[in-house]
Amino acid sequence: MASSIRVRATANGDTTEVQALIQHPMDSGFVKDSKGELIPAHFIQELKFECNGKDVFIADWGTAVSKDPYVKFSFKGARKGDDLKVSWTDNKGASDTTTAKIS
Amino acid sequence: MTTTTGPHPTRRLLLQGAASVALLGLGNLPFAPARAAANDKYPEDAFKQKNEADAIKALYGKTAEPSDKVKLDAPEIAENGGVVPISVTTTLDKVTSISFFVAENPNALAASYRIPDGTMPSVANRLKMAKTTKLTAIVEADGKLYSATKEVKVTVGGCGG
Amino acid sequence: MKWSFVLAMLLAPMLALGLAPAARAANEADYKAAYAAADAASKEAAGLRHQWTVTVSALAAAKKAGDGGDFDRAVAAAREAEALAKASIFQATSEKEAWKAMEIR
Amino acid sequence: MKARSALLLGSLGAALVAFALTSPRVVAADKVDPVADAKAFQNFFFQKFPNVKHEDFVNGPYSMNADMKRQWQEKEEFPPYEFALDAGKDMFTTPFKNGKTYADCFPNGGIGIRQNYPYFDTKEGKVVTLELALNRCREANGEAPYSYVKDEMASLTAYMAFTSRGKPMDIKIPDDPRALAAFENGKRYFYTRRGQMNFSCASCHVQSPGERIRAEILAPALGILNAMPIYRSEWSGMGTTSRRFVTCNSQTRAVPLEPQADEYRDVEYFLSYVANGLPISGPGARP
Repeated sequence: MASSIRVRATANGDTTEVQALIQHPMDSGFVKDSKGELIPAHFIQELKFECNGKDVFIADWGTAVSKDPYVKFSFKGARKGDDLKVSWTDNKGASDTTTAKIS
Repeated sequence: MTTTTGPHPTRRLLLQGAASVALLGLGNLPFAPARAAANDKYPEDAFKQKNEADAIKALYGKTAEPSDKVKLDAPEIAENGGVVPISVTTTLDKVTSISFFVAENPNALAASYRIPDGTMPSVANRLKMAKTTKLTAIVEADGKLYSATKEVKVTVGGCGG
Repeated sequence: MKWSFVLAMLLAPMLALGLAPAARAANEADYKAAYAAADAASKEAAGLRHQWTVTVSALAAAKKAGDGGDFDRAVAAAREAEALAKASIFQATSEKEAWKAMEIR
Repeated sequence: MKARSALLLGSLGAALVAFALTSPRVVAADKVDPVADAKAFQNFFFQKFPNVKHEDFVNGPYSMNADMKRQWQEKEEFPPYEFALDAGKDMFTTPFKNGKTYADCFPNGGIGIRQNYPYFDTKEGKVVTLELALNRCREANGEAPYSYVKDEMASLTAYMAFTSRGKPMDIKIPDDPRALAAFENGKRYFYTRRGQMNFSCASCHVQSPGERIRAEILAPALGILNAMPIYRSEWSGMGTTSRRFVTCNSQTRAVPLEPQADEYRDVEYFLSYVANGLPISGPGARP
């Protein structure tokens, strides 16, 4: 199954810009379905980015992050070709991880 | 649509907000040691807080002061409350944490980011907003909290059905 | 002008209430008749492919109230459904030509 | 007696003349002229919004409002329809049980052809839309058809639209009275008021594009289908043309027709034809 994480990491000079889009319902637990029952909360709680063995960005997410969440940040100290490991865990304990090459 | 309140009431809200936070801060100083930086594990408690002041206290244990060095970019009218593109950047240095608070949401704290050194102090993301609300971004730089606030109008679309 | 307008607005509802005949409670026969009329009009509107969603829901409300024995509410809902269906039929027939007025030429 | 009949003839003659004078357009309207209609339609929008670049009209509400355009451009950096696009690409290349794929049903293997849909099928004597053709391809290969309003169909049309991005819309009307009738029927549907709100498509998309309807900005009718299928934040999911027509109907409190009903096929034919020359911009992201 293709990973739920789409990552784009582009380095220019010493700064690498990272964009990630993750396929996840991000149900807040406050929304009712068509039959009127509450859809239980199901959302990513932690999203971690590691490069060259060091955490470069950690997101702690609540119920207000949009469906198919997107995040953009940039960091220094990486070069073209380095590996960027991305992993998330949600409130149900599910998780996914992927590794992208910095282009 | 109800006409939105003019600028002075939001300042009044801010003052009330700041005042109540200060009081709270004073109130619990003796028994709850103020935690310095955002701790390294998932701030479960902060995400449970209903209003903004409690969430800020639970996450950082101290109060923030508005600063024009924190640039918050959010739409004036959200095209849709489910997907609101928001980003923040700052010229402050030694930034260790950036967080977003949506006052009118069921839980105020929306997202919090830990910024290790070497990572630029700016984040873009897409958040959900229940209704027209005050949006606050807080940056923790060198142990102190700086904030920026913006109002985002949110309503449903279409002609109703 | 303003005063007379306000006066008229005040008088009209009072007059209407006073004049309305003391309606006796509707019974099943009234409901059946009213529902049949509404249903016929609704089917015609659907046939013209110009049905309104509010007609369908008013008809459903009438049936629900009727099945539940609340014939007053059932007759009222059936009459409303019939009126809505007739309005949509009028819309369908008048639009047969009226649409040309908006056409970009 | 003679006087009375002369009087009668005279009044009849006058009535006829009056009729001819008052409605020259009515006489001309009977002859359907799609080319003139398309020119008039496009000029209406080019004059109403002189500083909107012609090809920008396909971006719907974002061609009308700068703040909305900025929110859109931020979304387009990593658009929410990315997943539907990838799913559509996989589905397009995954063979059916009988070994064939969608590529076998479509000219040029289905790549870069979206701008020619919908087309008028002279054998069937009706308009055939891309969504209908996809389901017919599935049925022809022993597969169950997809719902017209759900994600699978949207993923397929998203991929096919993506392969045509930038190509000008190129809808043809054969010299066949039934094709002209379908075009006219689509035009009539577009301008006909319906639902308790008593709106026609034109009430919003011709009379007040660029204005707000609560949180949303109304898109201009010109090029309104060029971005289909669209990921709508409102639905937090993909939407096909069929889903858009059905939901628009229920918003005006009109009971929607079944997806791919003749009227919907014809109005898609009309709207696509009058947008000839404007680029395909699908799949799109919308509020």
